[in-house]
Amino acid sequence: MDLRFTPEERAFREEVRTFIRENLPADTRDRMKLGHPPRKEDTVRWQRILNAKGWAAFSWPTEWGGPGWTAIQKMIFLEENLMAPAPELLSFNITMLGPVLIQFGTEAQKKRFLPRAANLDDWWCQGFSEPGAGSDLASLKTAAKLDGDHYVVNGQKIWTSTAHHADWCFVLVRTDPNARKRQEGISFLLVDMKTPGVTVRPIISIDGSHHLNEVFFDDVKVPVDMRIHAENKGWDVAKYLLGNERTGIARLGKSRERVNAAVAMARDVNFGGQPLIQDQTFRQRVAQLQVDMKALEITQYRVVSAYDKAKGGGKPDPLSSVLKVKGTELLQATTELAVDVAGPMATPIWARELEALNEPDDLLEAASAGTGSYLMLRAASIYGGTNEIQKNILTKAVLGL
Amino acid sequence: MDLRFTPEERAFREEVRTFIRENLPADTRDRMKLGHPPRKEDTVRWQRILNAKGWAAFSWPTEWGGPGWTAIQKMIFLEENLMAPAPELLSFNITMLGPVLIQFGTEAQKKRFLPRAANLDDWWCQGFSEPGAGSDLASLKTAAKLDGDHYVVNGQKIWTSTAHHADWCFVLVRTDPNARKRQEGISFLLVDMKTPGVTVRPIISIDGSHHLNEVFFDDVKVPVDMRIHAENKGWDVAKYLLGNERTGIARLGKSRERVNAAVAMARDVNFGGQPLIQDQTFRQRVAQLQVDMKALEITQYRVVSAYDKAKGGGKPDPLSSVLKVKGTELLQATTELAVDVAGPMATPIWARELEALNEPDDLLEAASAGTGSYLMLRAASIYGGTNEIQKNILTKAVLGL
Amino acid sequence: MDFEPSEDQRLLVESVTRMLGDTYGFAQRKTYMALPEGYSPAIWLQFAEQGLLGVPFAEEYGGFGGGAEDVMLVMQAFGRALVLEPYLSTVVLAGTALNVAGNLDQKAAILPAIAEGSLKMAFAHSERQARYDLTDVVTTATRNGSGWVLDGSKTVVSHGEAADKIVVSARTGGDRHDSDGITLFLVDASAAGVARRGYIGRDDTRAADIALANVPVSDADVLGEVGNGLPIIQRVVEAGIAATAGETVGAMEAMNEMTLEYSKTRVQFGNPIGSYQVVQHRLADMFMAQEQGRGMAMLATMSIDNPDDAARAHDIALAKVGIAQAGRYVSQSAVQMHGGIGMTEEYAVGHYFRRCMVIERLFGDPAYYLNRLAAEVA
Amino acid sequence: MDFEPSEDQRLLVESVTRMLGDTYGFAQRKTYMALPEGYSPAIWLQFAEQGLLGVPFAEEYGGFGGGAEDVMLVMQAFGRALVLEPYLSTVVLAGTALNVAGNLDQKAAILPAIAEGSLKMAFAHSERQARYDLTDVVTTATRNGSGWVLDGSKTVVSHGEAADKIVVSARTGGDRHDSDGITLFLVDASAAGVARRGYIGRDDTRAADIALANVPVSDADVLGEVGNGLPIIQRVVEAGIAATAGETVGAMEAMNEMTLEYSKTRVQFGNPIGSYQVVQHRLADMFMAQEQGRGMAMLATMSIDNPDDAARAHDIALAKVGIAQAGRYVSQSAVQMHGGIGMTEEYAVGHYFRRCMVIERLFGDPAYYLNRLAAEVA
Repeated sequence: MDLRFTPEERAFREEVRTFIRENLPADTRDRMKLGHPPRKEDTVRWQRILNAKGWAAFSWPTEWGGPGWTAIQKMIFLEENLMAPAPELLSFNITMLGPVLIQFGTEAQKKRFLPRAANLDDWWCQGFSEPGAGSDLASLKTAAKLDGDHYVVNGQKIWTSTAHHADWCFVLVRTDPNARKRQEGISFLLVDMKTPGVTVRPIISIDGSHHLNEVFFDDVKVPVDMRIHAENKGWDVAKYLLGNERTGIARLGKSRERVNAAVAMARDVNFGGQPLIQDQTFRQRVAQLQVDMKALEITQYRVVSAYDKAKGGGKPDPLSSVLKVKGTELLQATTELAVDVAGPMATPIWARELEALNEPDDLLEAASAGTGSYLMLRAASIYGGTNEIQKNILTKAVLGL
Repeated sequence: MDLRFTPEERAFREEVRTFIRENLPADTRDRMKLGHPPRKEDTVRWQRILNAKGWAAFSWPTEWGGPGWTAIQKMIFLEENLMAPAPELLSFNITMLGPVLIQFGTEAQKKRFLPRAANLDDWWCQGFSEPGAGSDLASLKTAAKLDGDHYVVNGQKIWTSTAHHADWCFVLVRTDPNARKRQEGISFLLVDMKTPGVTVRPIISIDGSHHLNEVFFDDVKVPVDMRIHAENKGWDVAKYLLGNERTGIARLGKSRERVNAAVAMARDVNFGGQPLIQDQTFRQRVAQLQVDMKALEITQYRVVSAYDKAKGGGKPDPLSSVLKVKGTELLQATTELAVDVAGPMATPIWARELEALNEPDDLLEAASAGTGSYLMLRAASIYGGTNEIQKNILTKAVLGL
Repeated sequence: MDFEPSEDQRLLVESVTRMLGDTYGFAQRKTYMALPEGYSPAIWLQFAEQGLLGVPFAEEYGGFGGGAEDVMLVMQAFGRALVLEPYLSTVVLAGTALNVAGNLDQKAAILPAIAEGSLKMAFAHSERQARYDLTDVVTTATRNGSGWVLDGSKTVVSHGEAADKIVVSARTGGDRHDSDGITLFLVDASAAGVARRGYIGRDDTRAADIALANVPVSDADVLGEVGNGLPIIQRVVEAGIAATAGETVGAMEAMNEMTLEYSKTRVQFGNPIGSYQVVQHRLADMFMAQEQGRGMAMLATMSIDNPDDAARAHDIALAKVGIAQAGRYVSQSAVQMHGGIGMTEEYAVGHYFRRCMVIERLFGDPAYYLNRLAAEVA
Repeated sequence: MDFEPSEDQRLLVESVTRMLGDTYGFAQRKTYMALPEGYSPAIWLQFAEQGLLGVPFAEEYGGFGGGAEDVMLVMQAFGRALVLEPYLSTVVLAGTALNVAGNLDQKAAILPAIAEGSLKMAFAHSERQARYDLTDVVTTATRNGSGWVLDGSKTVVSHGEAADKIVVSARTGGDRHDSDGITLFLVDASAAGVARRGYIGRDDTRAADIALANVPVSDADVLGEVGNGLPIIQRVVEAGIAATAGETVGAMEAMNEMTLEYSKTRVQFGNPIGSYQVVQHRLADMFMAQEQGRGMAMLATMSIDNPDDAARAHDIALAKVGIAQAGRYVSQSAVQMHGGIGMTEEYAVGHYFRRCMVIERLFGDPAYYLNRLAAEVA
């Protein structure tokens, strides 16, 4: 037992930090420092830079282009990337589809999709949730009928983030409506978004952004060889995907970046005649967040390194529910800090105005974008299994109740 | 709608405050200011002083010696009494047994017990909870068999506070083990604690105090005329008792008194070279408690005056669950404030030492007694229906779920 | 104390509620948002016909002669419907300024016009550098012959675009943070040198930045005493806090009703989510927050006419903190209990969430008022 | 980073756990409390036989040559059993003072005696007026020929009565709040002028107030440099924080196991309370607090040997706040989930509750360290 970072780990962090500093495009960094989400082109450009360096497929085995990092190294890499702040790797490609293909895909499927996923030549999205199937995923209804060498898919998905950017979508469909258990009639298909019958309708979120979509499938033909794993075994694939090592699920680096942004803003706003950063109460609130972020950081290293040791590929690690709950609580607490610092400047949707008037004002833009991320991250405790569901998981898996 | 106190109400508060200031025995007040619970003799002496004034039976109809106050007046009286701080009226006598006798008692029972209860000539205790019947009261097992003109009672009660002081106990017993519904086989008896077969065993609480007891009934003979209401109708009596106007259930005055005590102590303890009371974080914590106490105060006035208007005698007011939950949260938050102010002085059980050494030291004694009340009030969210149960009640009664 | 609404108040609430029921469904509201004004001038006239625009004004000025309680009840109904119209800025803020400090001519000229719906107003006090400090004013008013000239800029002025007349604060003396030397002026929105840049707020309502360059104002348009505007501003802010507290109560009621209804209909794992105890207790907590918050709105309401300045400021601070915290808790919980649908623009709950977020920082936020309360601890 | 205990550490934990399993049941513990010492001298000797009293000492002094991680693991086991013996005061506090500042003679004379169980010690630094300020020392040491004379009083000295030797801090220079001028002395408990008033603490362990009147101390018993005691005191306090953090983790584990077990057996309304979702989620929250707290104990442990003073102080402060908050949450929840039985002296959970309450305020409480962290925000 040695609870300190090894010299190698410290050196690795330095290497990552330096590479990001030297290679992250300035316009991307500047927009994100103000609290804006990355644009599609920011994400594509940065993932390709990382891929050229051999880091994009950070969690994949070396044979498929992974860097062969330890769990601690992966963690360090993700944290530094978020703190930069730099665009996150497209998780649909890297942490979802990639491992699934590697585990269940045919050679042809791997050869065709993995390299393009790593380089973001294909933008993938996830077709799981349905209007009636949120936390209760297994109740999904989208149907796929086998017809010769292809499936015919009909149904609707919802909350499909970035579907409007996506080239491909991995979709859970019901191939056996009569299966004994709901989980047993489900298959996992890869759908080209350009296929006739696929319609994407935007969902505008409460921050005014277009991130989510509804996706409709109307007699969409999907070749049989676009099915992953056996027919009616899609639930195993989904469980593997959802349970797979959830490194970075806490997105702690994002919370740290938000606190840094709030502290920076607090230097420039007034509180009773002095800069807000001088206010003892504000400082204590930041201190409490530092405590909570540090606690989560250590838990995170413990979880991923234990996971690594256990070689628990695919088996859901119940402790990752702790990371999800505490991580999202922090994402919400830290963006709430930023919006409280913004004060009255959080009220107008400045960014829109400023773009319109093309009058750059970093403080107002940071206030407005920071408010947007506060609003958007109210969803953090909802997506990927609500925090209520996460506690149910802990209750059963850890406490055995 | 007029949300201000009337001149009459303000005058009444002044009258109560003055009477308490002029008549509360100094030794009682001084001990309680340090955070000690009142001794038996403190409670008896003070209730008799109030009874002589005509205020002890504050919630009873005038025909039975009540002062005929409005709900707001009752509230003001209880708050001022707690803030003094003065011993609370013995609730078993005044808010539990009294209303029950008045509603269900025979003339003989009323004449015999009400005046003595008001004057605390009889100290009553409550025999409801049993080892297997806590929040789930209706599962009680203590049995009473009718044998001629008396019942023979066998069984055990627990958490019986002040049973070791008590002359009498009102007890729920099972008179029909074969009743269709558990609630239908229960009767309500008055038991003289001097009856042969009654044994009281102390339970020491985590603050080291002897407040609770186990009470064992071993072939205890109880005359039939000591039964309240009809046989097997005891559950109606219990429901009435528990649901009856729960004025003062929040014990807000106690919370206010604890904050005042903590603030006073904070003047005399050091925090980074200045008195703790100068610390901004401490002051903000007090301010937040003032906000929460004020919110509860108003809710309390709304609940009791609505109750008064509705003349809802006996029907449980679901909103009283809000008073219980928020009131106990505040009792715990305010005693926690006091124990945090005490700092290291909260560690030793000083009071005991100081008594032994007879070296009076108000600061240490306040720290020690304040710690005792912090520990004791961990029970506030447990007794009288845990806060979890209170929320269940709200869920059903208010939300209709 | 008497918490029961009077007969008149019951009728007032009934009529407002009926009108909003007919005219202000969530879908109808969307169409008002889409209008160039960002609200419905037609609805504004209906408010006038119903007498709502004169609630706090004396009958001699065409008002309803109502008290703070009446305003609270109206704002509560508006909070439930997420009303977009400039009621707060016109009737509550500017109205209070005139009630408190207006001379007979000013009242006679303005209050009846407000009450009949022909005059909309805004209250332009906040400046960017001030954040929440009421004394932090750098806009200047300099003597010019028999009148004044205003220079400076005001920010996030609620309905600044819609206003025909604007109450503007400016320094006639003293330095940036001084309590003395602030004066209020009645400025025509159309006056030379007034430039307004409007924008939409997170709460769907319009606000504006207002630039004042050499704006001429006559002596007759000085509101209250020269150099002694701060006490008026405080009364206006307190009235605004009480009114928005009532509005928050209405918003909480609406969110809690929506969430309760959703919990009965949304099925997951074979049961309505309202059958799960954790959801039930969350709803119970939301209900408790609503009721505690309602008490705080009552506290603000019963305080604003308290002649004791210190006691009034103390109670208003308590109320502002309590209602803001209640609103934040209820709106965050309402979104969480709704799940994904609560995060969407098409669904109402997110709009209530954002309105509460905006109200929380109108006239100062909880940290600001807790700080003020902490200073009094002794 | 490697979170896996080594083979040696696994064996250490196993043996401690086995011994405590045999000797330290809750009922057995009561009998130790009842002894005149307030703990069991026999158990103390078993600790010695097992080598526990020498864990952090070099082998040349009869020690185990262990590191901070080993102490953490032992304290965790002690926390589970609510060990009453003067381990913290002797091995961790006094032991660290000697490890950090003792000269060869002092180490040779004292450490082996501690390790073999023949010498118990206490660390007497805190004075009543200081509350949590380490520099607030008014006890004086005045030069007297070749030695020193101590005057003053120390408060709440853990196991002050049991100690054979006491590490005492006193001013050889400077004023009340000065960092410089504090010196540590090794004082025989039997020395003339040492008066101890012992008492029981809320956590069932003994502590004492110690009065020093004209206590003579020789130069040979000066621990570390004259006037430069504060850095030593800080190291001692940091070691104490790390050790009690480990102890808190053990206490949380025990409380969570008890509560989980109770939730499976306690039946209300026909079902075990553990079948109710609200109880389940509370247990999940308690588990999360325990794991987050464990991380904080690890942070303190990995920090105490960090040569970077500022970084070490920062991490220790983070850890102290985090572990204290976790311990408070878990112990308050454990009592709540147990209901009435949890409030009684006969049941173990209340004793864990009180031990956590006491640990929380040893070496400074969360408010104290949050204040320190807040000062660094920039």
